[in-house]
Amino acid sequence: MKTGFHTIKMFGILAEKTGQHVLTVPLMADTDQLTAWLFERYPQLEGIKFTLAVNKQLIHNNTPLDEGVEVALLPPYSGG
Amino acid sequence: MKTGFHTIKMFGILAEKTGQHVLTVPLMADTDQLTAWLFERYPQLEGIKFTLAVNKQLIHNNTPLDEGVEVALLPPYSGG
Amino acid sequence: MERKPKNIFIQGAIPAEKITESVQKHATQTDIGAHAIFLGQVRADTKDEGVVTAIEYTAYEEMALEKVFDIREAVFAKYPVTCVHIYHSLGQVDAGEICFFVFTSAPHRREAIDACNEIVERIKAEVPVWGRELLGNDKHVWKKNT
Amino acid sequence: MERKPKNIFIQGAIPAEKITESVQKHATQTDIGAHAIFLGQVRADTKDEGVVTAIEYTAYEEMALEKVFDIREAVFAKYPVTCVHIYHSLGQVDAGEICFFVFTSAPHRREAIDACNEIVERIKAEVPVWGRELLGNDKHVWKKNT
Repeated sequence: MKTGFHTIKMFGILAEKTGQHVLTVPLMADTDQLTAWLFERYPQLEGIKFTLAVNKQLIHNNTPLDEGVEVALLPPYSGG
Repeated sequence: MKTGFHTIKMFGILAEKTGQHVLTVPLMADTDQLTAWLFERYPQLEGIKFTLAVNKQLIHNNTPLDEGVEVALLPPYSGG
Repeated sequence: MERKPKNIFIQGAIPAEKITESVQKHATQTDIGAHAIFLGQVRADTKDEGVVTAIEYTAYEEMALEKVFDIREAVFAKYPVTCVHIYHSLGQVDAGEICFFVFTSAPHRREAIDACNEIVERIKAEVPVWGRELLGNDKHVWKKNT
Repeated sequence: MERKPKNIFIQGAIPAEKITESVQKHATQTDIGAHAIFLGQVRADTKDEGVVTAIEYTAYEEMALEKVFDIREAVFAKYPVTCVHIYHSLGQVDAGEICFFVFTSAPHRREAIDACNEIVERIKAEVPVWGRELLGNDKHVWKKNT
């Protein structure tokens, strides 16, 4: 069984809705488990579009989470 | 029979080859007659590409020349 | 080429003087025949809740700089450009001020222009930056790119 | 709109300061979201007879200004642009200096960029201006546009 924590960065409207820029969450097996956990704690995230990045790489499918990886929740970009 | 003169402006390599920026030439019936006259006086124009403008409009076919029109000989543009 | 991503972020508006300075720095590179420049300026758009007075930019900086580095490398591989310079604001930029500056130089115009366009499009689509449009009445909306 | 063509010609090199000044003048127009800028810089090309040290520009000025006026009108009719500014050098411009400056502003980037490109292409193709490339040894060649 895994121990430890993940650090999750939140940006843009996600940081605003949760009131958090950085979350410390219990160690999760994979990104699906992480997002389920987030939606449970922060129902206000429901309906907001975002993508996950693991170690600054965008992921599009469920991805295992090792301890120490950097997970970020990214709403649609609006730079420029 | 026509009397008077035309004023012909020359630019770029044409002005250089003829040593003239402005030529005064006898009145000509049309642009074909004018170019024939020019090639006779300035054989150094032979082989140099140019277009004629009459009153600042490019012409692509033989065009009658009235007294007072402004004729210009324009080598290929190289602005920018 | 150095692997370390260059910083592109500037706190607040990009000073307009930076544009002339950037051009002047390239006067000694006499193989350059063309510069293409794109500037993004904050628009005072009218929203349902008010008029935009400023945009407040935030970014996932480390990822953004890595992404811009990849875009730069791809552009240098694809186009025979001499120089590429990219700047983006963070924090507050008022309406009428410059928030985004892309500058490309090349021997010929086609490469400079195409490279500049591609950088602008890719940065808007691929770099994690967010704009919060302030409406001057404590309200805001999140900017959406089109 | 005034029918009288605006002068686009500047004697000698276009000062790089003009670029920043042009941008600053548009800071009050808060419907603008994008500026596109093209700059032509004189290249020190190597020719058979020597290296280009400068270009000396001449023009059929009256016709050139009429032609640029037509191009401006066509661009305003085709693209929803806010502003268009065009400058071209006459006389001598040294290698590394700016000889051509096109500046377009629009609410959105696509229009500003497309309008700028179209103006650059049309001016090179349709405006009677000639460049004589000086080779620094009393020799010269006539510039050819590609």
